[in-house]
Amino acid sequence: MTAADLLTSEAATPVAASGGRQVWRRLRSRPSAVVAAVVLVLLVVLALAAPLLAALEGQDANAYHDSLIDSARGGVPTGSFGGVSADHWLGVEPGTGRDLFVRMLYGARVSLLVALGATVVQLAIGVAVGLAAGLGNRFLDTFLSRVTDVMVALPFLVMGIALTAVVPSEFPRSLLLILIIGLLNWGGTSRIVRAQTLSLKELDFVAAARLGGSGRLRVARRELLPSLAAPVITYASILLPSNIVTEASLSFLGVGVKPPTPSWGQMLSSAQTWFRADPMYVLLPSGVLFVTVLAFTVLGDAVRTALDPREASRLRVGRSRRSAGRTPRTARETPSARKTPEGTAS
Amino acid sequence: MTRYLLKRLGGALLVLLVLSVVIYALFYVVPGDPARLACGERCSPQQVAQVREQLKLTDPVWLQYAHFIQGVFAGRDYSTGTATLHCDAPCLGFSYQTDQQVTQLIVQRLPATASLAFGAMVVWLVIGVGTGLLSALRRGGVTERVLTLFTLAGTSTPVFILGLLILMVVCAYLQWLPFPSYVPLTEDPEQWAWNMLLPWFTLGLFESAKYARLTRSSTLETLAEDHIRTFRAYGVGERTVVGKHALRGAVPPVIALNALDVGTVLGGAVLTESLFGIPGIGKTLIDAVKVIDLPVVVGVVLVIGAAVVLANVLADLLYAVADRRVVLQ
Amino acid sequence: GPEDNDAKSDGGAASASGKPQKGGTLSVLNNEPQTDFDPARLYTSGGGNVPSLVFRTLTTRNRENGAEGNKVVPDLATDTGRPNADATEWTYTLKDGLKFEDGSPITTADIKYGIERSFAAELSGGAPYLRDWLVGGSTYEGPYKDKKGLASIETPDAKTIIFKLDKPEGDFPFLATATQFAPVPKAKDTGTKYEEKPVSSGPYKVVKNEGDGEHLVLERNPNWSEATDDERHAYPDRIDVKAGLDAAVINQRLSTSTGADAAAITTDTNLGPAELARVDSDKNLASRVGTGHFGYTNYLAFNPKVKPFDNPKVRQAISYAINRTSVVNAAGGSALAEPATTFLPNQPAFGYTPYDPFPAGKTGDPVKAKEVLKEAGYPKGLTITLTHSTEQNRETSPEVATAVQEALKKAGITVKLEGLENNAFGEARKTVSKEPGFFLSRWGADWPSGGPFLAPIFDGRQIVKDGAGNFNHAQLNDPAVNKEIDEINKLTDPAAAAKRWGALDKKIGELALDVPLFHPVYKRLVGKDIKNVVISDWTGVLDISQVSVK
Amino acid sequence: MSERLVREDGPLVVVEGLTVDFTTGEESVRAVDGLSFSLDAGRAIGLVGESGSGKSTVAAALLGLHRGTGAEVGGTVLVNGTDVGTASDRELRALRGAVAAMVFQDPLSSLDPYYAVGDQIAEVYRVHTDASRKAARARAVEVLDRVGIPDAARRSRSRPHEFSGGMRQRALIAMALACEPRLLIADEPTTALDVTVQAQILDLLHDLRRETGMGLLLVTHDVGVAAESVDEVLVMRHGRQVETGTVGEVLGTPREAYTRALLAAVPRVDSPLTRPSGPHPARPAIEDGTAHPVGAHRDDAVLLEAVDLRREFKRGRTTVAAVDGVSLTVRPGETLGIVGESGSGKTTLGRMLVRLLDPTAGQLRYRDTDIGTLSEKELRPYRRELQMVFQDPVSSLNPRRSIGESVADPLRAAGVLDQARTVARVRELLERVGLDPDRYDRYPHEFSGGQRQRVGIARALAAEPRLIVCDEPVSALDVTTQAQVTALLAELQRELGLALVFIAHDLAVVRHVSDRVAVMRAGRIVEQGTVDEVYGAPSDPYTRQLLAAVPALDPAVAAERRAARTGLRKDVAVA
Ligand SMILES: Nc1ncnc2c1ncn2[C@@H]1O[C@H](COP(=O)(O)OP(=O)(O)OP(=O)(O)O)[C@@H](O)[C@H]1O
Ligand SMILES: Nc1ncnc2c1ncn2[C@@H]1O[C@H](COP(=O)(O)OP(=O)(O)OP(=O)(O)O)[C@@H](O)[C@H]1O
Ligand SMILES: [Mg+2]
Ligand SMILES: [Mg+2]
Repeated sequence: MTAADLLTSEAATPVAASGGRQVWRRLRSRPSAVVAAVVLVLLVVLALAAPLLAALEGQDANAYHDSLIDSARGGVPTGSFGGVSADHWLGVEPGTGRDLFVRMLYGARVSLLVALGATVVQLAIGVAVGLAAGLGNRFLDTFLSRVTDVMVALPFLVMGIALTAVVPSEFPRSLLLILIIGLLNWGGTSRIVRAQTLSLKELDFVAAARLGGSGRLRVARRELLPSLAAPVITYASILLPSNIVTEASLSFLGVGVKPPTPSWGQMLSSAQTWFRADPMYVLLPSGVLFVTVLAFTVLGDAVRTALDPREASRLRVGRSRRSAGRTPRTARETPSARKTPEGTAS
Repeated sequence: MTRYLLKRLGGALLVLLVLSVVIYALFYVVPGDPARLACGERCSPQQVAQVREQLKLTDPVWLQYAHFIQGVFAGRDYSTGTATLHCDAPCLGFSYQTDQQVTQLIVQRLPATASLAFGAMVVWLVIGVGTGLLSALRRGGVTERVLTLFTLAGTSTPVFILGLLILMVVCAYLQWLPFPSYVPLTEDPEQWAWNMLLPWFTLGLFESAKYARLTRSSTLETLAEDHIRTFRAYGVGERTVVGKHALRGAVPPVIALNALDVGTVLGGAVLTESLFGIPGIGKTLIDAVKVIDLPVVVGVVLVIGAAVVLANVLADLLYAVADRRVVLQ
Repeated sequence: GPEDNDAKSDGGAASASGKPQKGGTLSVLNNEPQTDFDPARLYTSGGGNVPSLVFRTLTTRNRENGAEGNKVVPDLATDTGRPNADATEWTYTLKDGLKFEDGSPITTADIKYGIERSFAAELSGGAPYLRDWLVGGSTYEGPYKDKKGLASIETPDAKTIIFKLDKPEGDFPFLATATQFAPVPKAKDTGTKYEEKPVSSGPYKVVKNEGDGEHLVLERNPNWSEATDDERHAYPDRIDVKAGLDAAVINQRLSTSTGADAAAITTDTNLGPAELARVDSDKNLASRVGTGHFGYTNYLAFNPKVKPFDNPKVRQAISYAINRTSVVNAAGGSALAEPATTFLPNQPAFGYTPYDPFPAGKTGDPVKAKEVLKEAGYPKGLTITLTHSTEQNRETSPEVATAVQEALKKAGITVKLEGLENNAFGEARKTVSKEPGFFLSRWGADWPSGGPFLAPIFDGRQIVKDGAGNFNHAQLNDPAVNKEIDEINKLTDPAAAAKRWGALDKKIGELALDVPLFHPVYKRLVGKDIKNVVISDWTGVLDISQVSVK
Repeated sequence: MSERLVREDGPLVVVEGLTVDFTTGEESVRAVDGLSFSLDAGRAIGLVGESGSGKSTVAAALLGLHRGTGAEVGGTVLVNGTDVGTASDRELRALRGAVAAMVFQDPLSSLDPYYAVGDQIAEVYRVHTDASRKAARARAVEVLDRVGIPDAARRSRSRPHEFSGGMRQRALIAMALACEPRLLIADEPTTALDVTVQAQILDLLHDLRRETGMGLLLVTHDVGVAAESVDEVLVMRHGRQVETGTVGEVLGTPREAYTRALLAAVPRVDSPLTRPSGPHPARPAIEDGTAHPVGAHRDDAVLLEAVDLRREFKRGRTTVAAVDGVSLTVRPGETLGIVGESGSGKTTLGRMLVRLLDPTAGQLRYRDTDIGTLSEKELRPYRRELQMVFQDPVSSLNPRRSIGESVADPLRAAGVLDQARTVARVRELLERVGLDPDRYDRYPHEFSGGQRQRVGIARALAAEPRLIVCDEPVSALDVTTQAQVTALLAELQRELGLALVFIAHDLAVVRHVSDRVAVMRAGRIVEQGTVDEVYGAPSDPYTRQLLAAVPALDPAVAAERRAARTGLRKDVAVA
């Protein structure tokens, strides 16, 4: 055995799963993440299977049941617990007697679609603008940062109201909501991405890619995007639930989805005054919303943790390996680009 | 530093200008006739024409906008019918509906919204940062879960439901507090505080989950840093380590988020304001939007925009103070 | 007014018992701020609440519960007006001893000036009647531009005032209740700023007006004399109006009724269905609820210029198919809405004559509807669009639209909903060129008489061709109808007029130009210390001038 | 401090059969495996071993720092009579700092960036004494002064980022000294520092031990550092003890093969030049000391020439010239070494040479073209011919892309080869740098530092360059790995006729690989010449100081050097 052999044998690292698989494995090992994922999948399945389940219950989302409500008392459902019965598993809607179970299911379709769609739009624009600002020259950066400022400063509800008035009513409402929330609310994402990009682009692997002959686009796509995944996913897990609540607020202001289409937000906003007369009517959408938000939050946290290699080695006493080298870089590091959740424009 | 500030303020001015153009353009195409809305439902066409003339709505848009800009920088004259008055330089025009000066209107309404926003900010900082710290400390424990659920429940309930619930429980059911009704700070500070308590909590609770999450993760991040290990290795108690060293490191991102939120809250507190009858600019804005009272809309949007931009500049400054390593440029 | 029935409800509730006494502070919790406190800018039917404590007018409404409250009575004037033979000239004489809050005497010149001001473009907002009725009214531009004044109002002396009209108007005494008839001293006029500190002629004066009517404080006007005012009681010493509150919160506060809220009322907020469900199960609360009616109809409007609504059979089929039960439920249930089959409100003062030309029963008659539809040439059913507002007002709102949609589905009519933002909806509905074929609409009385109810809707001469201001949605221009309207307007006896209005309503109803849906009912909650609750059918609003807190 | 128990009886530290297991997920790692040793007061022991051998884990175990982290600790650890394993939290806190203090590996991050240095020291001091705030501050100033921070009273109010690396390390030592501990545990106290600063710190530790009589546990992977500062050495590998004994024994006459290998891998400034991979055919004239060793045998062409190169950075309102008028030439097939301390502008210069940075002034000629001013687009044809290997193997590879993809990147960007050929070429390259081509799809974190550096080299080679700038390619690696990487570079150069610019702060390493050497200081080249000229007869005092600061393996020589250093420091201070 030569000295060199003796020395290299240490270098053999234990066989570990590759990046994606490892993330998956780490996720699976967290029971809370699994439960959250199951809940979300279940919600999506329920939403997709709405027509089936409606047929199973034998109800339709829009049929009125005047006989199930007490017209003299403001249309409160006659049965107990908001009119829960064998025919109406979750009771009926005050004022109309429409079946709540089916409406909840169909509502999930709209709410989840709007929230997901809006989040995708927000992220797509936010990432594109943030990347461009972070990678572009001084002028482009300043320009895009100012545009982001304008977006952040635009009062969102006002724009929502104005836009729904301007856009012709034939335009599909869910899509409009997605666009309103998505197109107006990407400022936060873009700030995070810009800040991250600014700090990432200083890293040597970006320089190496440039030396290898990669242009800016290629660098953005191949080197930066993968590294942005973690912060972006974390942010998405905050955005998603807040988009559901935003949809509810827009409904409350009368710019939600078109009736008779139900959505959780629209249900919540019409349930506003009912919590004493018909608590069930309020509890249903609130409860479902809460569970959804909780699930997204838990899952988002878990994904972020799983994506973050530091989190995995959180318990290490000293990060000896990292600091074994000389790291004389701190003086140049501008921490404003680090750790900022929404990023600060500098 | 001064140069930095000048640069940022210049940028802010530009942002506001763009903002006003966007709003002007958007509301110009919104259906509905401001003159008719100002005149009343059953005005005759001639009367509407008179009102339109009087509001100068017959001018082309660009000219209307030019007048607006002129008002901002040089002031404008206006007539009350019986007299001609002057509206001094930062003149944002007059409400189509009430003929009130927009600047005056905002000066009247801003304190209420500011009281709401800043009080709520204290609440969300205290609850959010407190919860975040506690859950970072008791990571994985029952306390953390309960706190997380609590703040998440706050976030996932829209303000209009959360506020109503709080009112029902605190004022109607338990009767711990009378129903709040806004009292200006200048009139009676004590009453002001009592009456703002519930609005603060409603809005604060709604926002606090975000802060809890942020504080928690950034505290955990700081706790994993090497210098924390140093103090532990020197026998410094855990409470000092977390309360002093970890918290200090967790503060800057909270500042950044806060700056963003102050702006959002100024413009987005509409629902809270109308629920609690707080005569603030959020509500004014929505009411103005409904009747296409363009000068009011633009004025309020500009003020909110200015607040957002200033909050961001302030946050950057604070950030630099909090973290001396940051160089402002 | 047309539909700004922000004010609505009728007597009945007597909460705290005992004789009303003077003193105390009355709190008013309102949703809408009193942004206009200028008598020139207040709309006829909306001007009767808080402003009527400050502005006295030539005539006023009788402050009594229910139908009695539909009568006109003298206020500043000695009587309700003396017409000439064909009711084209009305003369009033002022009572003695009338004073403004500063002690100066009220003269007819002040009343004339007050009316003239309302013609100024700066002070727009009032009802169109003065402009339409007074000679030269349509071209007069107000005292700021036109210093000569309006010649058709004559003030031969400080006590007498004469109005000259273009055509006979038997309803003039009703019009004279409007706040435009309140005196305004010319020397104190500050144009658009007058509303900040209007000069009081009534029992209270404005001592505080903050946030453009968000917070008002009224205190006794020492120069008002009870002797000259038979209508207003003015029991409380002080009235504190807080506005800008959420409707749900107002009702919650009134029902909890603690602290100052025990002596609180609201003049613009009704109980909603959810609150009603609770009140009903709480005896204590139920005794504090007053019920009000206000002449008001919510209806489905057709534009017969648009296919397929040009076909009367189609309109009839829809009339047969309508399910008024679910529509009423959508409007808040049977306690808050009464099914309507006539266009005129169900009160004698309007000339209400019950009829139902296309009986749909309680829940609609889809069989008959299908039959009629077949006759119309649509044996396989038909698809139409219903336009409504996205504002949640339970009148032209999505809930009502969906209820209509569901009912028509049973008759084979597929309804597509088109929800427009409120302004867009208003503009579309009231502009002849943009008018949709089928939409939700509503109309409320400016005063309890058939005239202001039917004329704006069915008088062909009131069609506004350009711009958004048309309420004759059916664009009916039938010479016979027009002539009958003119004839009835000549009558100065309300009872005689009412009868003829009823007959006219029935005749128009048979044309199926609209489908009356429901008349709203208003439930108003008061604080537990409130006494002497009076709600007239004129406005349906709790009469603030009658309540006491002691 | 009266209540503190001072046990004069028995050894200061007794470690008996220490084991530490870390559990991550399902896997468990035994980082320390049955280690035993003891340390008497006033003595010093060195813990030596390559990266990952468990040194820091042992150091942490002495203070009970594994408690509450999920690590399993077995065996017994007695520090000053306290059983660290069974002591209560309170007892442990009393032990930490007051009896045994630790100086951490990384001075840059071991201080709280938000508080003044003096306050942090005072805080620690007050935990263990009932001193007043003021007294604690005074104590902080005192110890800062003791470790040689100039103007200690004023500097104690500075925050860590206002300190240089060496000062921070001193501040940490000052913190450790504040409570007059009986035992000082120094975990690689000098790895992050320049040779000159390293020498100062080691001298300081030496003096302190002599004066206060405290025990020292020095953790290091640098055998030279250990040789200078300790009495006994314990060589660790894979958590186990390989060999132990006095410094003289272990370093002079190592018993174990591993120890011998470790020692053999250490490059030295004073040993005869033995190239790790044998003689260099492309540089036959290297030993004769002529000014242009290569020129005589190959075409005289200069591959890359820098004339008066300058680069400024804006810092707020002031501008700093990181590189200040540097002229140099690189010929095909030769290696130019650049040495200098941290911040002297080496990286900036290196990056300019490959045009990752634009020069502020001066000329950069590559094969007759002035590439210093070309735009990014015009630069395209030359890009691939000038490559770089980066200092930090962690940040130079994208953690989220497989190493094969990273290496393939230049090939794909060129777009000449199809997918199959690209993969084949990458496998070839991986094999060439000594990596298993089957690990194409693996991610960087699955590789050791040395292996990652090889990946970096493979990526540079993929572009088929004519010149590679190696920016401290081995500073992040332990000695043994260092040796492998330098050998690989030399071999590649020989085979492919590459020109190399080899940047390092380690004089020994540079001497080992270069034909010519340039010494940089504050952005300028202070001395330039062949290896023999610069190392044999340095003309610049700064160069002489650098050379004197290099730790010697022989303890006797080390003592000699220590004396010489004191004199030189004065010289340079004057210059
Ligand atoms: N918290 C931890 N969790 C899992 N493994 C750990 C942890 N801390 C250390 N290790 C592992 O234990 C082994 C010894 O690590 P240690 O930090 O003691 O090495 P070292 O000899 O100090 O190395 P270096 O010279 O790089 O500082 C390594 O394999 C390391 O990966
Ligand atoms: N991007 C930059 N912005 C501002 N200053 C910089 C920048 N890059 C380098 N500097 C400064 O230029 C000087 C030289 O830096 P450089 O990185 O070239 O030194 P070095 O010799 O490579 O040091 P080390 O051995 O620590 O890597 C330092 O003072 C550094 O702070
Ligand atoms: Mg270590
Ligand atoms: Mg460097």
